[in-house]
Order: sequence, then C-alpha cells, then structure tokens
Amino acid sequence: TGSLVTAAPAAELQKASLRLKWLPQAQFAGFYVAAAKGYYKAEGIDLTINPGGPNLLTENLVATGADTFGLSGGTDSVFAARDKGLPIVCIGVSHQITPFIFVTRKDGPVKTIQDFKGKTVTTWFTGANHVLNGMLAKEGIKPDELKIQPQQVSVTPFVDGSVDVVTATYYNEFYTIQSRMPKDSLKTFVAEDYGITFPRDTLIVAEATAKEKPELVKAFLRASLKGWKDAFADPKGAVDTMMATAPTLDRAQQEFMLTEVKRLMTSGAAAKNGMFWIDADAVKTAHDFFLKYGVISKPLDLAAAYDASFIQGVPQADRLP
Amino acid sequence: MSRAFASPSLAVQRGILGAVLLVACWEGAARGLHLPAYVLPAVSDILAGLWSKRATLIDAAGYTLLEALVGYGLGCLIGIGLAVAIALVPALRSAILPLATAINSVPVVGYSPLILLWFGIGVSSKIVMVAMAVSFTILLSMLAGLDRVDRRAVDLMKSFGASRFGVLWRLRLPTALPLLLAGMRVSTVRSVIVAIVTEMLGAHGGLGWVIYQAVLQIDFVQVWAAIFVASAASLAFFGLIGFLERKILFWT
Amino acid sequence: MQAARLPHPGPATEAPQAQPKPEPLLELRAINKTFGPVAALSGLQASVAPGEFVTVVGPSGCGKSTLFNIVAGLEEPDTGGILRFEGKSCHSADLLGRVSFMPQRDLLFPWRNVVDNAILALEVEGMPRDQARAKALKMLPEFGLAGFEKQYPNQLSGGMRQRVALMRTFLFERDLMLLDEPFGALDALTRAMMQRWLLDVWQKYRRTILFITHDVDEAIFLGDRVLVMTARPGSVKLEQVVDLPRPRRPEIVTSPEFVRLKRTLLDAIEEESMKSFQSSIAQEKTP
Amino acid sequence: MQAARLPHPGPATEAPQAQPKPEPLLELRAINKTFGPVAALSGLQASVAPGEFVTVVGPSGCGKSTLFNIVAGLEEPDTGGILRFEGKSCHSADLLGRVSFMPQRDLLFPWRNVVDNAILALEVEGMPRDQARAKALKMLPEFGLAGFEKQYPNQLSGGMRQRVALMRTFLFERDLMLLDEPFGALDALTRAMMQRWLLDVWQKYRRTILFITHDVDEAIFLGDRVLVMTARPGSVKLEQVVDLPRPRRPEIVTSPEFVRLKRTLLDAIEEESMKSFQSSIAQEKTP
Amino acid sequence: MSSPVATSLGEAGAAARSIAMPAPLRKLIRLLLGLVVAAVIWEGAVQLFGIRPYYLPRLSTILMAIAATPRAYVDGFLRTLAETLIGFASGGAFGVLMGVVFFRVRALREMVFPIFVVSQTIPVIAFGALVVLWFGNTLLAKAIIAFYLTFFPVTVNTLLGLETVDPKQVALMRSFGASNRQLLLRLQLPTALPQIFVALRLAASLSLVGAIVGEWFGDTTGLGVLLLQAMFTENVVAIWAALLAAALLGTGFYAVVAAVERRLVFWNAEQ
Ligand SMILES: Nc1ncnc2c1ncn2[C@@H]1O[C@H](COP(=O)(O)OP(=O)(O)OP(=O)(O)O)[C@@H](O)[C@H]1O
Ligand SMILES: Nc1ncnc2c1ncn2[C@@H]1O[C@H](COP(=O)(O)OP(=O)(O)OP(=O)(O)O)[C@@H](O)[C@H]1O
Ligand SMILES: Cc1ncc(C[n+]2csc(CCO)c2C)c(N)n1
Ligand SMILES: [Mg+2]
Ligand SMILES: [Mg+2]
Repeated sequence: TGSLVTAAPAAELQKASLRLKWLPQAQFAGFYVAAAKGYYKAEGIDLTINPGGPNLLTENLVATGADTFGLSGGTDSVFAARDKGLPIVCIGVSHQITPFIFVTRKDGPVKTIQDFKGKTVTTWFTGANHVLNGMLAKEGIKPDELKIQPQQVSVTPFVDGSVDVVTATYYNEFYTIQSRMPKDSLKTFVAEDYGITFPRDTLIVAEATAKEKPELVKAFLRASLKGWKDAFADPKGAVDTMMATAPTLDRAQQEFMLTEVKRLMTSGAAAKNGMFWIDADAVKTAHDFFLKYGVISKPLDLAAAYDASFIQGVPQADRLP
Repeated sequence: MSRAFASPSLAVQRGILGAVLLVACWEGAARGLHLPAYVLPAVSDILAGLWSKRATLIDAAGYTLLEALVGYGLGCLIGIGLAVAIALVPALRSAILPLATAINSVPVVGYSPLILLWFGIGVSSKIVMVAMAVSFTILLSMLAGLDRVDRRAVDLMKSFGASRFGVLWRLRLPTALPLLLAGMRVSTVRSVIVAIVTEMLGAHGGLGWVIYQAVLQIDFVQVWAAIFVASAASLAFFGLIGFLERKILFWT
Repeated sequence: MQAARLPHPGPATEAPQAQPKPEPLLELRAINKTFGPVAALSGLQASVAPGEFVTVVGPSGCGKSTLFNIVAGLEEPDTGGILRFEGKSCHSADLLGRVSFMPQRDLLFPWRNVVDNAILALEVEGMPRDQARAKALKMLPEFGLAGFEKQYPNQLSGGMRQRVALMRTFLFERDLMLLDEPFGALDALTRAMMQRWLLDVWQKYRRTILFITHDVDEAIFLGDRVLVMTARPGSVKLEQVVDLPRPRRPEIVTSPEFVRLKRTLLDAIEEESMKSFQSSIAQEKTP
Repeated sequence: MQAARLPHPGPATEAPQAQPKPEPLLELRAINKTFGPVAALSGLQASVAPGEFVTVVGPSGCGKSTLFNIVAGLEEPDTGGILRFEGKSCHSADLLGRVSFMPQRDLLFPWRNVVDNAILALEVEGMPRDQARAKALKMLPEFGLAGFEKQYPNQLSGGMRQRVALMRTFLFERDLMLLDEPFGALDALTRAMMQRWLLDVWQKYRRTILFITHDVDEAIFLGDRVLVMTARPGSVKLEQVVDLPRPRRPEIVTSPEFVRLKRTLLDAIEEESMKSFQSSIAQEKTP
Repeated sequence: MSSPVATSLGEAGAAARSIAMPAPLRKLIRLLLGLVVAAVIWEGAVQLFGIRPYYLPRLSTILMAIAATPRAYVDGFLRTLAETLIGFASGGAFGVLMGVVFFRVRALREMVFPIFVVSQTIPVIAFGALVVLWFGNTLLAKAIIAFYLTFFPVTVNTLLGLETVDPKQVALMRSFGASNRQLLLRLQLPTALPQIFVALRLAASLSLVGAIVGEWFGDTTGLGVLLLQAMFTENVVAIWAALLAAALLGTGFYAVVAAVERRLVFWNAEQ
C-alpha cells in the first residue's frame, strides 16, 4: 500500500489492526482505499487489514485483543457477543438497512409471503435466519410450516429450481443469481416491507480500547470515512484498489457490489447523519426484536453496547458521502 | 518375562497419569488465569456443557458418524476394487496409478469447494469427500500389499496349476491383508475428520455444523464439547477397526 | 536311534539300484535357457527313471533352479531343446500342475494352519476342503506332525515347517517331485534328522525325486545318482551312480565307500566352483 | 588352487600344536547363566591359550551364543562363576571393548560402504575417519576386497559380506576374537573357500580365535581344539584336540585321520542333539 | 554404478541404454507426454460431451484465468509453499525428536503418547480460530497448523523405525564399546531412516493440507485464500485454477521429498 499523502513522522505511528467479517471485496472498499491513500498513516495509525473467513468470529478476535478494530457481522452479533459477556463496543454501523433479501422466481408458486408455507426456503443461520423468522412472525406464519434449510455456498439449487426461496445479499448472491437467470424473472421480499430493519456490518472495538484510546478510535473513524468518501467519489479507482488486493476477483461484480454497498451505507439514518451513524431507534428496535426471538437471553444495556460518541465526534461534513 | 508381565499395567497407569496431568494443567490454567471461555474454557465447564447438550451432541455425532461410515465403506470398496482390478489386469496400473497419485497430491480439502458445488451441502457431499480421502489410502496400501507377495510363492501356486484368480484369492489377498487393514485403521480417524471439515463448510447437521454454529454463537464451551465428542467418536472407530485387525490378523 | 521320535513309515524295502533303466519318466536333451544376455543353461542333457532319487549339485548360480522352473512348467526353455515327460514330447507349460514342486524356502502361508497349508495344492485342484483335510489328517503321523494340525507356521520349528512343506508336496500326488534345497535353511543337525526321515518316507511312497542341494554329503547320502553341474551356463558335468546299499544308516558318511564317492564329487565340484567363484568376483561389481 | 583368486597372506607358518599351554588368555570356571526359568549354561569350564584357534560345536539352543555374549561383555553370568581374562579375574562388563566379536550374521550396515563398515569399530574408538580409512584400505587386498571399497553391502555376494564383517573384526585389534557361526549363512562351496581363506589370514595375524559352528567338518578343519557342548543347560562335554598338520589342504577332509576325528565328534554330538531334539519337539506345542 | 570389470554383454546393455537417452530425461519426457495427453483428453471431453462449464470448465479457460492474473497465483503459490516448508521442517524435526525421546524414555512415552494420539483425532479446522487468536494473522500461525498435522506420523514412524533395530547390531556396537550417543547416531537413526521417510512423504502432503486450511482463517495471500475466495464467489474457473496450483505444489513437493529419500535411503531402494 503506497501512501499518496505524506505521512506523519513514523515514530509516532501506532500499530493497529482491522479484522473484516469476510475476505477482501468491495464490501470493504473504503478501508482499503484509506489504507492505500495513507489516510491511516496521516492519522498516526499503522493499520493492518486482516480478512475474515467462514470460521472466524470478528467479535471474538476483537474481544481478546488479537485485533484492535473489527467490521463484525451486524447488530445481531454485537448483541449476541454482549450477551455472552464479550467486552466489545460498537462504534459505528455500516449497513443502515437490512442487506438481505429473499428471492423467488416471478413465474413460480410463491407470490406472497403466505406462499412460503410448505415451500423449501434456504437461508444462512448466521443472522439472516432471524430476519426470515421476524418476517414470518409478522405474517403469522410459524417456522415449522415451511421447510427452512441451511443455505449452501452456491445458489445453484435455486437456479436449478430445487429450492423455492433463496436468501441473498443485495451486493453478492443477488448479482450471481441475476447473472445466471433471465432478467426480470425474479421477485424479492424485502425485510423493511415487513417493518423489520436489521442493520449489519458493525464497527467494533474492545471496551478497553474505547476507554483507554478514544483518540485512536476517532482517528480510525476519520481516516475510514475519508476512504469511503473517496471510494464512492471514484468507484473505478476503489475497485482498482480492491483488484490490486485480490486480483482473482471478478471486476464487474466488484463494481456492482460497490454500488449496492453505497446504497446500504447511505440509506436510512445515514442519509441525514452520514456514514457509520448509530441510529439509536434502529438499535433499540433490533434489540427488542432479538429479545423477543430468543437470540439474546436478557435485556442489554444499549448505551454500553453502542457508543455513538466517537462517530458523533467526527464533523458531520466528514461523515456525509 | 516378569518385566513383560508387569509393564502393561504400568503403561496403563502412566497413561492415566499423563491424562490426569494434562486435564489438571488445563483446568488449572483456565481457572487460575481466569481465562474467558472464548479463549479456553475449563475442562469441567466443557464436560458440564457436554452433559447439558448431550442430546444435540449425540444426534450430531450420529449424523457425522453416518457420513463417515458410509463414506468409509464406499472408499474401502472403491480402493480395494481398483487395487484388485490392477492386480488382475496389469495394464490398468499405468492408467490408474499416475492419475490416482496426481489426484491424491492435492489435499482433500482442496476439492471441497467443487464437491460442495456438485453434490450440495447435504449428506452426499460429505460421503463423497470421505470416500475420496479413504479410497486413495486404501488403494495405495492395498496395492503395496498385493505387490508384496513373494514371487516364489506365486510360482508355487502356479506349479499347482492355479489360475490368476486362484493366485489372487489364495495368496495375494491374504498377503495384502495386513497392509490393507493398517490402511483401514489409519483411515478411520481421517474419515471422521474429513466429514467434520466438510460439514463446517456447509451442512444440515453433524458435529462440524454444531461447531460452526457454536463459533458464530460465541459458545466456545459447546465448540469444545463437540470437539470432545468428535475425538471420542474417532477413537471408538479407530479402536473398533484396530480390534477387528487383531482378530483377523491372528498370524502376525 | 533314527526313529526315536520320528514316525516309522512301514517296513523299509531295498531300493532298486542301477538297474537297466526302463523308459525314463523325464528326459531333457540340448536344453538351453538365456535371460537376456545371461546364458543360464546350455546344452543340458539328463534323464530320470521312474522311482529314482536323483540329486543335483553345482556351484551357486549355475542354473539349478532354472532347470527346476523349466520342469515345473514355470519357465519355457529356448527353442531347439527337447523336453519329454512320460515318454511324450511337450512344452514346459504343459507340465504346470503335473509335477509336484517344493521351492527352496518352505513358503508356508502364515494365515493357514498345518492342515490347510498341506492341502493347498488339493484345494487348487478343486477337491472339497473336508475331503482334502481328511486325507491330510491321515498323513500327519507319518510326517511327525500328529497333534499339530491346528498350529500355525509361526508356532513351528524350522524342521517342522519343512515337513509341512514336504507334506504339501507329497499330497500333490504327481509322479515326479522336485525338491529345491529343501533343507538349505536348517542347521546341520536338524538337517541330518530330516535326511534320514525323507529317505524313510520316500521308500514308502516311491515317488520319483529330483533333489537340489549344495551339500555333497547330503547328495550322496540321499541319491541313487548324483548329477554335478558345470558353472554357468549350466550343463551336466558328471553323472555319478551311488552304489551304497539302502536303507542307509547315518554312520555311512564315514564309511570308506562314502568317502571315496565324496572325493570324486568334491574334485569335480571344486573345479567348477573355482570357475564360478572367479567369475562371480569379477561380476559382483555390476549387481 | 585354493589361492587362485584369493589373496595370499604371506608365507604360511606352521601352527603350534598341543604344546604345553602357557598362561591361558581366557579362563572360565563354573559359569552358570539362567534366563528366568531357563538355565542356559551350567557349570561351564573352559580355557583358551593365546594364539589358539578353538572351535565350539553343540546342539541348537545349548548356550553357545550365550557363552559368547558373556565373553564379549554383553551379558553378566550368574554370580559364583569365575571369569579370568589375561590372567586377571574380572566381570563380564569389564570386557566390553576388549574383545573383538563377530556375531552370527554379518550385520553390515547397509548405509555404509565396504570401507566404512570395516572401520566401524575404529570410529567408535575415536580414531579420525581419514586415518581409519587409510588403515582399512591397506588391508583390503588381503581380504579379497581390493577395488570394492566404495561398494555397498547390497552389491556384495554373501562371501564378500562375510569377509567385510571379518575385516571389521580384525581391524578392531584385540587379543581375543569371537566368531559366532560366521559362515552359517553361506552355501557349502563358498563356505569351503572362506574356511581356507580364514586359516590363511589367521596364520598371518595370529589372533586367538573362539569359533562357533554347527558343521563338524568345519570345526575339525579349522580348530586346534574342538569343544563339544552338552544340550541345554550347556557345559563342555568333550574337548577334542585336533592333531592335523597345518597348513591344512582341502583334501584333508577325506583323509583317514580326519574321518576318525569326525566319527568321534559325531557320536558325541549325536547323543546331545537327540536329547535336545526330543525336548524341543516336546516343547514346540507351547511356543 | 558403472563397472570397471563389466562383461562385454553388460557393457552392450549399458550402451543400448545410453543411446536411448539418460534416464531422468526419459522420465521427464514421459511425464510431459502424460500431461499433454491428460490435457487433450480434458479439453476434448469438455467440448465433446458439452459439459457445462459450471461443472467442469475447459482447461484452456482455466489456464487463461491464471495467465490473466499471474501475480496472484505466483504470490499465493510462494506464500503457501513457505508455510508448507516451515510446517514440514518444524513438524519433521519435532517428530523425529519426540520419536527419539519416546524411544529412550519409556515412562514419558507411556504418559504422553496416548495424548498425542487423542490430539490427532481433533480436526484442525475446529481450533484454527484459536490458533489465530493465540498466534495472530502470521505465517507462524499457518506453520503451526501444518506442524500439528505433520509431527505425529513422523513421531510414530521414527519410533517404529528405532524399534526395528536389530538387537544383535546393538550388541555388536556395544561390544566395540560404543556410547549411547554413538549407538543413536551410527546405528539407530540410520536404521530408522527408511521408516522416517515413509512418514516424511506423508508429511509432505499433510503440511500442504495444514497450510491451505490455515489460510482459511483470515489470511491475505495463499492458495487456500484463492480457493476460499473462489468458492464463495462461485467462481468455478478460479476454483480449478487454485486446485491446479495446489496440485503443482503438492506433486512437486512430494517429488522433492521422494527424490531426497532416494538419495539418502539409497540402500533400501536397490533391494
Ligand atoms: N528371471 C531371470 N532373469 C534374469 N536372470 C535370471 C533369471 N533367473 C535366473 N537368472 C540368472 O540365471 C542364472 C542361474 O540362476 P539359478 O537361480 O537357476 O541358479 P541356481 O543354480 O539355482 O543358484 P543357487 O544355487 O544360488 O540357487 C543366474 O546367474 C541368475 O542370475
Ligand atoms: N535374553 C534371553 N532371554 C531369555 N532366554 C534366552 C535369552 N538368550 C538366550 N536365551 C535362551 O538360552 C538358551 C541358549 O541360547 P543361545 O542363543 O545361547 O543358544 P545357541 O547355542 O547359540 O543356539 P543356536 O545354535 O541356535 O544359535 C536358549 O534356550 C535361549 O532361548
Ligand atoms: C458458510 C457461510 N455461508 C454463507 C455466508 C454468508 N455470506 C457469504 S458471502 C457473504 C457476503 C459477504 O459478507 C455472506 C454474508 C457465510 N459467511 N458463511
Ligand atoms: Mg537355486
Ligand atoms: Mg547362537
């Protein structure tokens, strides 16, 4: 990562790492752009970006101090971690609205969510299942009325027709499905249409970091925001940065992903308050929702779990894309 | 004589002592250093967790063992079948063996993406993966066993007028048995591990699935409980084949 | 003394000695065998009468085992030679299954007990197991193996293993038996026991035997005739009739006639073995 | 003829025969050795004079190797017996490294070539490799191994392997050499060559040799004296002085004196071997 | 191998062989020929049977994908190779060491060996996250996983090999007055070497497994990363590309270990 901006004196650089929730892709473009352009260095941070993986848990790595910052699963995993006593704090929320949608074929038997009954629905048991359960509950459908199965890596079972409803992220699986099926042959079910919002991709730090190094946290947020702003301002350049990091990625897909991610990151409360904004209402709704569905065992101290002071400390102008 | 008589029980005592020491150190470290569960849970907590989740864990172990056993059986059949085919039709050797070695040089986990894409995340992909891993080991050990036969013994059989099949049945197969069974014993643990690894990449159930879910739910006590169960299941499978091996190979 | 614990195979009869030979059972003429560049046998000539006990000695590597392999049907000689069995000219392969062959080592199968090792050839022939076993069980006492039928080879001494291998060969009832150094792996004393015992069994069953050995004492003690082979490429250098009376007592080895025969044979062998020893030293560098 | 390709170790001198013995090099008295319930040696008595070639015969399992292990320092005899070496009473362990020992099989290390196998003992003693190799290279021709120094054991014939093993034993220069059936694994003809060659080398180096064999011909051909051991528990049954002139020619084995000695020894051995053979048959059922 | 005293026939044989071509070159040519045939069959079969690229892409497509981003594959190859080598070397060394220690100290062996056995029934992937937790996102963490997979077979085979030492050879060495150290270095380890190499060949494959699986725990470069990336983006061509690279690494490393074995354990191969 070459730096375009003259960095602060090397001696003052503070080592830190960011653990992502997944492998490098445009979903995380802003961080890579910030690193590539030396924004972290300019803030005095020597940042290493560590990818995630299928069997890694960002919350755990941040809680134990193995990593300084984490882009973790989402509000659900932050609550779950707090519930289990992991000393982490959320300092920002990336995807302001639910990134998952439930996809079916237009000409198929599923016209409304009521038609899910008796059908085969696949979903990830890593968070998306809660959204599905919430949507079904809103419609008065019990989960055992349909066949809910773990969703595999591949969307082929859906494309082949052996699955009626498949879960997708806007930015990833939805792209794959669209590239393998005729245009306009798909119908989607969106969580927000059923009154559910499920913010995902949360930035977290350990409680100790939040308490002892608030400046570091703020500096990290400032640099990251700059990176994201640049990424959205110059999507081509951002995708270039990603392709340099992971050259085997599919460029067209990364460009699509960045567009979608921009929408997710700037929707909802972020439209007004800027990126990584922590929307207390959305968090509270999510909390009540998880409590109701047993994802967490007891009510949590929301103020301790979500510390909006850091993101609020960044001037609003710097937060807006 | 007297030493040989005394040592088995002593060996067992030492084995138990070793296990006790390990558990004590583990427990001591976890409790003494107040390690949180997400770093290393105490053994007592793991056992308690194992007990409280026993129904789920036994179900999962059954699921995994089913995949492992079916894959193992299939793998053994394929491996033995190919080896016997090569023994009967030597021309097949130069066709099958290089291909088998080349395929075998890639770690089985490397194939998991393809196998998952081809066979889905159900039971069948695990069975295929296990069968693949097992069949290569079996093929190679069985071939080594079949080739180990004494040429003079083959001549002896031929001088009795035995056919190629007669030589195979009465001489080559029994000669190959020790190596085959050794390969089968080693493959037991591998079959369970491969099943679990594949489950962790996507499954409907099984210990690997439990471990994967438990990691995401930050339930490390359950992760370790599942590991304990997996280890016990592997050992039991290993012990079973080892027992059969000793029964069958009475002459060694 | 000789029968102290060994079985006695019935009243010993006098062996026929140097009678005018009837139609030979086996006849070899101008047999050659080359392995690539190596000529193992060259112009070998020999014949064996029915009921005869012929011993073969010769330097290491002179082609004795090759000769046996040809007669056992395992190896085809080079074209041009003549191979006659029971009066009929034939190919080597025709003899597969028609000659009972005992290789240099006992080659017992460790997963078969004494009886099942003994009946191996019968099983291959297609005889039902029960019948074969019954047949073998009756023979056990004669081979000094009574009560050992359920033992496995690893529970037997070297001498007993050789007896099981011999029993396997005897049960494969063919007119000609080929024994390739059957006692080579035994220590000298056990070996002496086995020699005496073999003579007893042979005199009872009266099979024709062709017997390879390295030990001149053994060749004389057992044979009606001793064939001395030349160094490689092997052919018959000397045919020595052994005109010692039968049954032969162990003391015979120090009798003057025995010593005289031994001298003759040793001289012939010495000549050949020096040849092969020298060439082997020269060749050992290219193993 | 005997030296045709074999090296000739200088002018052969006449061996001292049955002289009034000087102070013995090795003396054993009332040696017992039991392994748990098995008594291997019982009341064994023997002595060996410097420069003497003593051969030992006896039934299998009578304790010959056990005797050697005691003298080589590898096995302590039961208390009570007397073990004297070079006139001084000592424990078995004191003899470790003081006696050169050649076990039954050649035990060459397959990863070492001829020279490096030969210098093994010197290396263990701490001699620098180069020096040891130079020393061994000078000895090669005498052992019929000239030009073979870089060969590995699997490239050698059985006879050559034995010569390398013997060279290793000779290079470990100790007053007493123990050879445990060094030619047991060789075929009879190679064996005869090796015997003659060993006599030549021995007469040049004049070491004291204690030599185990199963072969009575070999025991007489080589030894100044033959010890016949009893069946287990082993002790010395008969000490037979061999009053044959040296150097001994191969023809000697058919000479009347040789045959007379052989008869005497065979009778003694026969008696013992029948004992051990019977007890072994009785025991084989409980391996 | 060539002989100064060869018979004329022997020389003729040797001459015939040398006219044909030196053995290694002949082997290489046969190998290349085999590869070409396999490639043609692959390419042809996909075209002929119209196999959907989703199940099996054409070989040429895969090779072109590699050629499009060669750096990614070269970097991944080198990184995985480094992890494999470190894991193999450390696992091999530790395995031999433990084999010797267990051989020497029976009590320790009886105490620890069963634990080693049990440890090998634990799938690495189950505690890969812990390794990252304890050792971070480092080369070391991957190497440790490779190490964990490799040391055990080496220990077992070292022990087996040491136990096959002929007690008569030990007696011989001791009769020369050899110390324990001399006994180990001059007799016991060389005797065990063939058996150790059987395990090392296995370890060559296992260390690669360890490196690849280790990379599934949040690494940035390596063939395992490429494989995972491809798997989760459903990029079948990229999966095959990573597989081919892994196959090259696996076969190559295995061949090197086998070649070293042939060189060091020459006395076993020539039987
Ligand atoms: N299949 C074969 N291929 C090549 N050469 C062979 C083959 N069989 C035997 N020979 C060679 O033929 C020669 C004779 O071998 P053979 O085994 O018949 O000797 P032998 O007299 O039985 O020796 P020994 O007394 O050592 O058993 C030897 O030089 C041997 O190397
Ligand atoms: N370490 C031991 N433990 C138990 N028994 C032993 C041991 N060493 C030897 N024996 C027994 O002591 C007896 C004598 O054995 P030894 O090896 O000395 O006989 P041997 O005369 O050399 O026999 P062979 O001629 O077969 O080599 C045998 O019965 C043997 O089983
Ligand atoms: C086994 C497994 N299956 C599905 C997902 C979910 N997932 C796959 S790619 C992707 C987009 C990147 O965030 C998401 C959410 C997972 N993480 N692990
Ligand atoms: Mg032979
Ligand atoms: Mg002995």
